[in-house]
Amino acid sequence: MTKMTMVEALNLAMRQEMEKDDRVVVLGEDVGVDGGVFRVTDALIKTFGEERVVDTPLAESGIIGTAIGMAVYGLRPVCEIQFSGFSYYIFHQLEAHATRLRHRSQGRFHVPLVVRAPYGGGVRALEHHSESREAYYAHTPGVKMVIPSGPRNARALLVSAIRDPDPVVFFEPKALYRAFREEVPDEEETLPLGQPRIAREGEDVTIIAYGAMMALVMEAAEELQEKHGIAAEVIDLLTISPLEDDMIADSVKKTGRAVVVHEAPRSFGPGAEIVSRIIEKSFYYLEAPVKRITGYDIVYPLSAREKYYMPDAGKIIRAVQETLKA
Amino acid sequence: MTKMTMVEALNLAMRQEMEKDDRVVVLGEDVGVDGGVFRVTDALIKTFGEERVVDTPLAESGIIGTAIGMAVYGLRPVCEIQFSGFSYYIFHQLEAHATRLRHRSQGRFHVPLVVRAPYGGGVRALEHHSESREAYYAHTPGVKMVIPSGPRNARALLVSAIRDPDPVVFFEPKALYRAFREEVPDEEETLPLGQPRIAREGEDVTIIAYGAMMALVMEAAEELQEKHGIAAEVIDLLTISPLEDDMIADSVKKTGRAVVVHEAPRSFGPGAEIVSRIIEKSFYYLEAPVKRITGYDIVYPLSAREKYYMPDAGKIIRAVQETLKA
Amino acid sequence: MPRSEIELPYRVEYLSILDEKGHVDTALEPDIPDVLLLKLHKEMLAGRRFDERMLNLQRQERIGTFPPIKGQEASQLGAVANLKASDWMVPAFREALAEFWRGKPKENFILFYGGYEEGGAVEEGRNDLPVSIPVGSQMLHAVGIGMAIKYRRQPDVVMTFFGDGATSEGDFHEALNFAGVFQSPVVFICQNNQWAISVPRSKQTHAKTIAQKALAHGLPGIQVDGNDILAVYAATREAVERARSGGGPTLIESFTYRLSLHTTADDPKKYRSEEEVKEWAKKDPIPRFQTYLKNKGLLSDEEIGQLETEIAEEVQGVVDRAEKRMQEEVDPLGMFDHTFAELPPSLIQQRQEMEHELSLMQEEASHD
Amino acid sequence: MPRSEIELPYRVEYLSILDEKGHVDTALEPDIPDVLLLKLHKEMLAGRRFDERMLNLQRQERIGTFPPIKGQEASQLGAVANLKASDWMVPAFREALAEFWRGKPKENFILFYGGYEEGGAVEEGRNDLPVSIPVGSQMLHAVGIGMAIKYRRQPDVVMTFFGDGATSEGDFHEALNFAGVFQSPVVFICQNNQWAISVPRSKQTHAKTIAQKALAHGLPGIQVDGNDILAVYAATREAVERARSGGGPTLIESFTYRLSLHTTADDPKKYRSEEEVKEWAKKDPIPRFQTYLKNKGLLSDEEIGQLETEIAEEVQGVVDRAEKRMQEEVDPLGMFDHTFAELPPSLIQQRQEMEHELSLMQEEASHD
Ligand SMILES: Cc1ncc(C[n+]2csc(CCOP(=O)(O)OP(=O)(O)O)c2C)c(N)n1
Ligand SMILES: Cc1ncc(C[n+]2csc(CCOP(=O)(O)OP(=O)(O)O)c2C)c(N)n1
Ligand SMILES: [Mg+2]
Ligand SMILES: [Mg+2]
Repeated sequence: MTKMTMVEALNLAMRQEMEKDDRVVVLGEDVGVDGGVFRVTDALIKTFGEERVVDTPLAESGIIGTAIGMAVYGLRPVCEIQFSGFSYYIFHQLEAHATRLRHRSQGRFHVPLVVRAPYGGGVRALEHHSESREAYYAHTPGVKMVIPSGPRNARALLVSAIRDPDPVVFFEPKALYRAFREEVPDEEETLPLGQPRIAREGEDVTIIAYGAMMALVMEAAEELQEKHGIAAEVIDLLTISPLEDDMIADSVKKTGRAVVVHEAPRSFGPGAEIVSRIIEKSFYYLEAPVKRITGYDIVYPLSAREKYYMPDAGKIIRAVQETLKA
Repeated sequence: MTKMTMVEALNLAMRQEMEKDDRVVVLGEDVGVDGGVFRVTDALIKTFGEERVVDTPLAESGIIGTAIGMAVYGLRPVCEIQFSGFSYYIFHQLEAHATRLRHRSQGRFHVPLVVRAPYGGGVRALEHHSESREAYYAHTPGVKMVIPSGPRNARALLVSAIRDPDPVVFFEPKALYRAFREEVPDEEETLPLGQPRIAREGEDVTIIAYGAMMALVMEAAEELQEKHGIAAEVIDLLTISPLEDDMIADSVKKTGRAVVVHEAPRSFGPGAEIVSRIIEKSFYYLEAPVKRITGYDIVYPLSAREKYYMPDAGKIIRAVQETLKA
Repeated sequence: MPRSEIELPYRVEYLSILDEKGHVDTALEPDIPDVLLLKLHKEMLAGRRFDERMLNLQRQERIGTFPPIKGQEASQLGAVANLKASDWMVPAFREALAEFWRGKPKENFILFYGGYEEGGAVEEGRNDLPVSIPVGSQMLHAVGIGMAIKYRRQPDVVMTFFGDGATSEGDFHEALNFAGVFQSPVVFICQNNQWAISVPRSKQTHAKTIAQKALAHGLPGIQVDGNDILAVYAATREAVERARSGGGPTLIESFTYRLSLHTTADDPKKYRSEEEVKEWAKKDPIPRFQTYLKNKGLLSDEEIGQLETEIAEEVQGVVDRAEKRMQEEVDPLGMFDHTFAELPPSLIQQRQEMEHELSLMQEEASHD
Repeated sequence: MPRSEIELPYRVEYLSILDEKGHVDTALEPDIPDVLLLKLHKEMLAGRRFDERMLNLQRQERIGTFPPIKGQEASQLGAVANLKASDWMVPAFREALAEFWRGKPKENFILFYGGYEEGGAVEEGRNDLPVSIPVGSQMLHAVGIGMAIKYRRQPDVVMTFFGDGATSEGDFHEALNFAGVFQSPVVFICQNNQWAISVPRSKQTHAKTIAQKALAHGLPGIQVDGNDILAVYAATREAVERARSGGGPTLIESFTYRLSLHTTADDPKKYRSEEEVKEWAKKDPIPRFQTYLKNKGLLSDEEIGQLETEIAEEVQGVVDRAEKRMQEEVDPLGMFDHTFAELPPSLIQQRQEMEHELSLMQEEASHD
């Protein structure tokens, strides 16, 4: 066990998988010599060399397109897109090929690649560096969309993503990269994709969140308990898609109330699917409308205004209170 | 008044706008000499010449990227993407620039362009030619997402889209291109963007749909009335985003039950947002969970299986019946 | 402090060996074994006849829309004949003949364009990617496969096909650029058939040739007469050998012509003249190759006649087998296969929903 | 039936006029009026000092991360000085000096990197697009503007800037290709500063030069010493004149160096040697231009000293004004402005929600 930041934990995941499995290669812009602009691939090139830790030309479609070829051949490419805000350059390759080659070849080929990208706001970044658009990938058949919420699950999920036989988009909450440390076991640890976790048990309301929002939600849940005597159950999705909704349904059946939190724009965002699943599976248990605490349907603001854009503990607490009053 | 197919009506919209306003130019692959692979831009080049009806090189990002420049300069480019399944090639240009230049320049520039693309299934097409992924655009701030359901509203909405000062993605239900004719007035007609319509009044259940699904929904509604005595109110969204939800709320307050229909994959699809809006605005009136009749979360199948993938009147009728029993 | 020319390592060449009339430039004539020459001829002819028959089937609505290859037989076979079975091939959508050469069963073509995913299956052992429809996107996969081959120290090469239109897509350049930077063992074959649906080559790019696009990425590029199977073969052989021996990628522009429709949904009369098509029909790759073989004493008119009969029978057999398979009941639930290695719970649920729907449909049908 | 070279219309040249030591090739020396020479010098110097001051502000956390331009002053000004006010300019994100030359208030730079959208405002009359961060994407906008200019029969041209890294993006090629096909009056300026964050030019492409990438699209391409303001000016003038007179687009590779950080979040020591930086520091564009001006009798050391004082004061004034504006209360609701021409109902509702949130926050704050 070592206390690690999420950056270190992700680095460990790649390092250990590369040691174990020579099919695993890392590619992206500045992932080699520089170790990634956030240092997530730090020093991998020293251990594994230029052939396995590949500094690519500046072309995202090129990165994913070549990774698809490598994956088809039998490698396990882990691609870094420098910021999720630039992942739209890969959209056609992902949608048309990574997610479909298994189907198109009727099972002859599959595309076990991982697209890692830091996502989300709260770090006073430039334009395009704070977006949260996991819904695009979640709505795309044939790809899994994973978002960890802490160093330990980040490491375990990334290992699972690398081993997964199908493409995985892995968004890393950059606000949590160095926000806190957690014990991470030295020995191998995985977490199954497609399985949410109960981050906190409670009976009064269910809060569903993921990624960087988890820290705020946990803060809000503490305060709700301490100051207002409200016991919130918190579910951390971990895998956004394919969305496993039984745990949510069970929780809502118990609490009768739910609040969904994400930083992505509200409309047509991930929260909408969660609301719909709740309606489909636990409508008759619901005592109040499900609330969505989210980013707004606008361009993500620059740093002077971003704190007003982002959900925060206060907004979450107020939403829970309203839901309980309703 | 002339009886027109949707293809002819769309052609009329462009022709009349081009006659009226020399800022309007059309560009895309095969839109000129060939008149578009579906003939939507048929003969425009004869009237307006190569400068205004531009056959571009085969590069979607190039089409939108240059159209952004033209729009910033003051033109009103109407771009055709040959199939919506290839619109992912433009995603980064649309997300990063078309939707943001007004904001980024703080109002100095705006980007009045239209992206037209045929979308949807049911025409026995090849891979990538049947998708329905309006949710990607609907979730993107700064762009309007419009889908007509018949020749007359297609024409009126396209005129409004061309005149709109901001970018509009305009998906044309290719299954309806020549499916039926409607009277289309010779003189100018527009429909405001962002306004759904009640396609049929009823008290028992609200069905929300758009695009090619409208034909099926109307068929189902007739049969529900005739064979089962169920009066369905049908809402045709016309504009998917920004979604105007008051009409939906009012209807659900009246009927207490709702079914949403789209051909897009279900999860994280447009239906999820509609469900969420219903929950937010009319939860306490709901007597049954809202049902979603949609495509599945898989690769759209080739023609031998597509009829099993697509929603049809039977599925809609059964869903309504279940909703009423619930 | 000069204004001086920068010397570039590559010049763009044009290669032609066997002309329209069947005359051969013996100095450049590649050394192809007789059996291979005859096999190439048979496959060219078979490809032409199959294509004609497919057009027929489509017109009778027995299959859906498909892209004919008429005129591009030499351009495909001359290239792909240089590959070993262990090499890889990454086609676009107009390389049916190259796929057949590599071992794809012709039935699968009919199944695929008949609307059955099963026709897209790639048999174990055939190292080809399936048909790729999004224009320009597949060349990057070839480059990635080449990078993996290099990583695995294998002696294989990758060949990828695409059209003149595809060279306008950004992904084409990203592919050439990655191939250059990583010296990926790829042979890029641009089948410049002069048209991208209705857009002529001259409107596709201001460049004089497609071949010169290689210069942007520091690669050798060559233009060949794509209706001259000897030239295509010779240029490709050079490129394949270069790639195999670690010399990196090459771009070959195969200058050919689409004598038929873009797809069966297309009407070329809208955009090109009959004269142009007639002029190009004179450059048909098949007659000139037959003249060459006859002049070499390898082929007679009689043998051609026999071949035609043989091919006609083969094609009929293929059509029969394919139609039989298409008449068998399709399992609608098959559409859920191959989404993921394992169906996740939400898809299991959707599949069950569909099963339920199917049973209801059957019930209703039995009521009618 | 030959194997013959294809003649291409363009060769790639290299241009240098004023060398590192300040020696000038008088045969090539462009004819620039003295006032303009002096103005260029002043702006170069002012750009350098402003850049240094910004680094300072950033280190003190008074602004956020930004991309320094140190070393690229000649490369930007030599190019943009050829534009008229009615011409258009489409920058990437490392052209602050070009933007200032065009009239962007320096305060706005501080505001923008201080986190205020207001700093991105483009004043009426300045025909420049705002900063574009997604690499390689903005050149297409320039091509479209050029197409619109042509459609409107205007005598204007468009200049667009981008880095060496940007030339790997597919959009770069789509831009060159569209520009070629439509003969859009665009001057493409690639500031090849040898690095794209940590990736050196040599790993960005296997091509010997960036300039030769023009050949792929049938355009003229030229490489110039980007630290030589005379060469940049002369080559750009030629290109601007060609574009203005209907001769179409040109690609100019301005061979320069980023002497400073990629952005203030970057640590170049991780990927490049101090020696390399030192070598390039010797090629600094400012001293050699000063030598040239001194040799021409247009500038003295004393005048340089005066200029430095003047500039220092100007910069201080800019910083003061900007910080004053940043201290003023920001209106959070401003984030809803400029999403659409008119806010649709759903956004009006979200805006009201935020208003409500803000009032609650204020209430809570007043309780504390
Ligand atoms: C990205 C994309 N855009 C548009 C299309 C529609 N389309 C199919 S083939 C084609 C023309 C292709 O031309 P070319 O590359 O020359 O190949 P050819 O058809 O001549 O073999 C077009 C525009 C597509 N399949 N993919
Ligand atoms: C599409 C995209 N990918 C990645 C980035 C992150 N990024 C910002 S600048 C940069 C390097 C740009 O290099 P170059 O084009 O040479 O310009 P320079 O920074 O040297 O001026 C990268 C990778 C980005 N902004 N956009
Ligand atoms: Mg072609
Ligand atoms: Mg650079």
